[in-house]
Amino acid sequence: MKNAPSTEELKDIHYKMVVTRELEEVLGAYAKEGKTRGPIHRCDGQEAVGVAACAALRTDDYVCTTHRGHHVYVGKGLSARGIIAEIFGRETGYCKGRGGHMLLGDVSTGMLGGNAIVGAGIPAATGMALSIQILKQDRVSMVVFGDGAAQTGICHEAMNMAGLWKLPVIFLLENNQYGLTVRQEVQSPVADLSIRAAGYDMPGEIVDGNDAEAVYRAVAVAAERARRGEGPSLIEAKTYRVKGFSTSDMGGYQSDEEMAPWLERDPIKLLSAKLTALVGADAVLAIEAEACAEVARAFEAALSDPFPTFEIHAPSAAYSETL
Amino acid sequence: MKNAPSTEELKDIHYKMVVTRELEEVLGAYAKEGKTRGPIHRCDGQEAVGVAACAALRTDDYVCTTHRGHHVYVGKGLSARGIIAEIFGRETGYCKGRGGHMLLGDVSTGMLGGNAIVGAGIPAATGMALSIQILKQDRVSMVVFGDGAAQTGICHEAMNMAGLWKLPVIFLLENNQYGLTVRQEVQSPVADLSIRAAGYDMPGEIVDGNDAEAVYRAVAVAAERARRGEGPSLIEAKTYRVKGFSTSDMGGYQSDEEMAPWLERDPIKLLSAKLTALVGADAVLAIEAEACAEVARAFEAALSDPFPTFEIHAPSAAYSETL
Amino acid sequence: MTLMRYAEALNAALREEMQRDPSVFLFGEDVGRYGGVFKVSKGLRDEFGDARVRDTPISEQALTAMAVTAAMSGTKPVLEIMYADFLPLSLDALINQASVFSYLWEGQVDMPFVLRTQGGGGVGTGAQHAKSLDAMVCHIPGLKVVAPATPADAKGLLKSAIRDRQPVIFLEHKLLYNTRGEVPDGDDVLVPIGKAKVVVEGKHVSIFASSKMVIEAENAAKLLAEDGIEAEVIDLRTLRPLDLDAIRQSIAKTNHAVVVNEGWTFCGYASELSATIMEYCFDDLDAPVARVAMPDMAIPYSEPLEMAVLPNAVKIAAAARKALA
Amino acid sequence: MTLMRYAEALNAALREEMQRDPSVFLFGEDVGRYGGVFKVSKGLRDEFGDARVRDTPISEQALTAMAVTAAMSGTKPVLEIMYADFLPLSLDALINQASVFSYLWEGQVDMPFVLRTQGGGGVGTGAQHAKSLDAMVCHIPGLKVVAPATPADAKGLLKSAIRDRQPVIFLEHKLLYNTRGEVPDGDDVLVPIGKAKVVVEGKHVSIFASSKMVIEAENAAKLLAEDGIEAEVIDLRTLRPLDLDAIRQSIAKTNHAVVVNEGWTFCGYASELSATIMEYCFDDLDAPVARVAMPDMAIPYSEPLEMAVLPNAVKIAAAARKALA
Ligand SMILES: Cc1ncc(C[n+]2csc(CCOP(=O)(O)OP(=O)(O)O)c2C)c(N)n1
Ligand SMILES: Cc1ncc(C[n+]2csc(CCOP(=O)(O)OP(=O)(O)O)c2C)c(N)n1
Ligand SMILES: [Mg+2]
Ligand SMILES: [Mg+2]
Repeated sequence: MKNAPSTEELKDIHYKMVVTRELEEVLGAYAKEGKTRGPIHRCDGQEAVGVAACAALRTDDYVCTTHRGHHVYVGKGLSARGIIAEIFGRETGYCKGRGGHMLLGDVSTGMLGGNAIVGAGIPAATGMALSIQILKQDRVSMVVFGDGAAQTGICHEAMNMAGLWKLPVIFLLENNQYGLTVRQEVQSPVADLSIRAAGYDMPGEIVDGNDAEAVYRAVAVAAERARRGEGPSLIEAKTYRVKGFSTSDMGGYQSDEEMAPWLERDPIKLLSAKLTALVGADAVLAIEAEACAEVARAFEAALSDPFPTFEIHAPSAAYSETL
Repeated sequence: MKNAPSTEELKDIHYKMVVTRELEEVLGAYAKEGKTRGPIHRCDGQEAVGVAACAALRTDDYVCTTHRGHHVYVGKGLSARGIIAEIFGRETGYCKGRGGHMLLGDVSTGMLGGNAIVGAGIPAATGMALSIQILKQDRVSMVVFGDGAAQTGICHEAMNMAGLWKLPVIFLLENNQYGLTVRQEVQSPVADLSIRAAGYDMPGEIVDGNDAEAVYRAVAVAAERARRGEGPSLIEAKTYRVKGFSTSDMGGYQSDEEMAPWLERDPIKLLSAKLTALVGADAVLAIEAEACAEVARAFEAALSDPFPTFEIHAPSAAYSETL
Repeated sequence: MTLMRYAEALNAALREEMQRDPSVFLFGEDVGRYGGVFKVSKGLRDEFGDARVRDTPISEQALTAMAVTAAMSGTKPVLEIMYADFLPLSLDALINQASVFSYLWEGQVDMPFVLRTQGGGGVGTGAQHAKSLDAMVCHIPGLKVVAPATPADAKGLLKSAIRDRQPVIFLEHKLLYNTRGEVPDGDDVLVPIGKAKVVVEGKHVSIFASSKMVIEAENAAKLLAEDGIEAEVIDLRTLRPLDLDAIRQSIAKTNHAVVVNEGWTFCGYASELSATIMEYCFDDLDAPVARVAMPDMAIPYSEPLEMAVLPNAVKIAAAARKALA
Repeated sequence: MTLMRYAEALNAALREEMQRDPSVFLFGEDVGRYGGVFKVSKGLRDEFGDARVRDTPISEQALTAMAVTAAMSGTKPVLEIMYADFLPLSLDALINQASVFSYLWEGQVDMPFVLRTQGGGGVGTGAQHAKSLDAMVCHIPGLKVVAPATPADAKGLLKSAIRDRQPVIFLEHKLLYNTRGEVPDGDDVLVPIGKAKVVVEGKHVSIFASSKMVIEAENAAKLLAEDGIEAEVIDLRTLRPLDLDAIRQSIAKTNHAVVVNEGWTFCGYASELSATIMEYCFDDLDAPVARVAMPDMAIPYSEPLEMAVLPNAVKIAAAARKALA
């Protein structure tokens, strides 16, 4: 099938999805023990969206994501070590501990970056696409954003400009059915947010967000379109948030019945089955074991990394004398 | 035809359209002589939109408009005298000279009000509709806004909430084909902005904005729908801005060829012909003469009204001692 | 008197005012079903229904604009903006709508809305979820701004704010929600907007603070007391309009001032306090007013970095000592 | 030297920088075909094409956010926001994006963008089109803010701003566009950001101003001269980072200060100046710093009302006399 991932790519996607899952499981355990700081937003059950989407792009393509971006970070090629170090506020983190879990960025992999202002990634990616167009580069930019973010004003403004100027940007709407604690239908009167694409003269498509292959294909098609100068695309990946909003969420509003079918369709399970058919169970188990081992090593290293030391930030100074 | 204006209503609409036109012609003459202050935004050729839309509403319905709102002010029942006095900064103006041409408001007629922040009327009317719904009143609110305003983020946010909560609000998009100096297609990739209504689960309709009867009918239908609790509507009235952006516009970008067919379809000419068929030429001329006479009296009175005297605004005070 | 948490006091104020006046309604992200992420509106949707306690989409800009006009058309909206960091999204509605129309249409309409939000750092929420942007809202004519430090003031000021005919920006602090204090009983116990309160009496130096910084100021006073310095701590409670009388009285006695605010220093609220005090009390001052505020930089996430930037009791005490030196 | 209008000087700066560096591009409402409503970008679309001189929809919020990330990905955007009154729409991108990322991702990315806008009153544009919101942008760490008063500074500072690696907010004034002045020739004549300039020397009182208020201050100096008062007028030129040295030197000589800003008083830029001057020059001051700024209220439309609220030479002179009394 055109634009389908190769077996090697699928193996890489699987590896990264397991890294993401394992990273979050261990983080979750640390959080339970009170050993993390601030809220942590897990993307369990949504790994296929971030990892497979990034797999369909090149390293020098730009990607922006949300407060819930571990799968995107890992997908874009950031190391577990650097991510974990950042989350534990260490000097070796991607932002030297300045950013934390929600605000990771890494220019070398085009990951620019996490964003905890809901919706902010949308004009961010659009602005990068504008740069790409002006500099006539062979690049695309992509933003992964939530169903909640789709209701922000900047979403509308940015998509309108992207459609108007045919900017090389991919709008990947990760519809996990929840804003913070309320369901998507409490935030919008339309169930399929991708129908709005028509209002911006761009294609709007729905994909199964738990099917890594489907996500990869849709993003690959959109990226080709963008590189051809034909403009933006909106892809709505339907998925589900299985772990609540964040570590500070007291829960109680997601029912077991609602959750069950999604747990059944866990994206890692799905891809594992597919890959087992292609390369055999042993190979898949080996991938998963190596992924978990990398995460274990990363935690060990990151947790013994040093904390940064404080300095006034000179470029922000308000007086010339402190410059 | 259901929801069509009666002959009496058409006469009133015609009267008010002529008042608006005459008011702007005289204002234009004063502006040329340098006797006005700040920019004046004329709605010549668009009178049918504001006047006929307001005619389909009740006095206690709320209306918000833009920087280009003379037709809406007159349509909602504001007096030429009060409007002119405000524009000339007099104490007898609707805002005691504090507001000026762009910021007129009059609670007694539900006119709340002009707004010179592009797009601001959209959430404004939506907020009033929210009040109406909470207070369970038999009222609707309407906003007249431009094609330029349709690209603002608040337009999206407000329409989404209106659709979601089925608020009694009418979104009347006055598509005069220009933002400030650039055509609508330079601001949006879609020609018919009303297609976006689907993304908010509300009906979207295109009407001939130069046909007062068509505008009236569309607004009357939307108002009935809103009163029945069925929610908002988006009406796109296609029209054309014949006088340039404002008195500060140096022009040169609207071609005669582009303009000609619209001048041909001048809404006052169109309604005049229709009314002549209904009530005869003499009656129509009499309406027009009385409208012009009202405007002449209004200018005379307003221009001899006193200027306000300055006082510090106590409720804005920053220190308790000045309260 | 009842011992309550700050969040409970706010909840009680909302409940009482909603019972008292059917035109009061709440809206904001997650305020309904979940009761607010800080649980301030807990139980209110069950009691008052979902028309009056409304979960909203993530649309701060339009929500604020809607609060303005809902207030002009017969209701009394109480809007929750989840983090003060999102206030920039509200500013157009505050500056270009609320402020403008309350002057232009004065006499025609009242504008009784309350915008509640919470700011402040200390728990690793990062640069986009820990700011105090007091100065931004305090710059706007026509608005009142309050920032209570105790459960009693939280309740009494929120009730006053809801009853006020002008827009009131109500600034809470994420680290205050769980603090406890005695709150006077009674549905009509209000705390007036515009009145500061002396929380520690002293004669050597006046420390002006609000919100969580009042606690830091009180702790600073204890540190100073160890050196025999008697600091007077004034809880401003209202940031705008500022209680000039209270400021003058204290400075007349102490001749020294420290002003504290958790927002950035440059063009910050502490700068306004400093300028005002020096302008109005110049002859009474023996030393320049000392500002204790956030250094001018984004708030870092990592614990040692975040703790280094936040104003605290030790920094306040040091500033007081320097002023007295 | 060439005699130019302020708008022409800006136009020349844009043209030269666009010629010099192909990564510089302009965008904003009506900047292309029409050349900008104040004609600052006149002729540039013809010269550089519509990819680099781009008319935009009315979408200030996203435009500003896009300027931030375009700047992080290889271009140097110059965004025009038509009126400073619309800056609130840009603030989220400035506070929560530009400011945050320039700290967090320091060393990874530069952020060379310029946001040009114009503010100020005096010609009946009303409460939503006449404001000066200097304080709002000056509060934000990581940004530089300039506000030139003359054609020469307009050109030299805009060129510096475009070449700067940090975001620069460039504040123009609608009443300055038609003012004329000599502008040095040469493509590489820059005016450094962060340096104030003494425009009138004097020894009795220092008047600090920027943008159009410099003209008012110069006129105030003339009024004061009639009474034998020699005022020193300092054009700050850069509002952030503030040139503390220049301020200190002048105060050391005059011992009196008046600070002028066309924005609102409370939490305004004049308050910051006042606080800073009193904090750093307390011992040199013989009187409190006097603030001359907009009263705290929406700007009225009617001519006698608008003229009453605007700071001007007469008010500045009166403040100086009072400071010296
Ligand atoms: C502008 C803004 N408003 C509110 C919030 C608080 N908030 C953080 S995440 C969130 C829900 C986001 O929902 P969605 O976009 O669907 O992302 P998800 O959490 O489901 O991944 C909210 C309301 C915020 N961070 N930014
Ligand atoms: C937020 C904002 N941005 C820009 C402007 C400047 N401006 C005033 S009117 C206008 C064009 C508006 O176009 P449209 O909405 O179609 O209304 P029209 O003038 O055609 O009636 C612009 C850009 C403004 N007033 N407010
Ligand atoms: Mg979601
Ligand atoms: Mg238009």
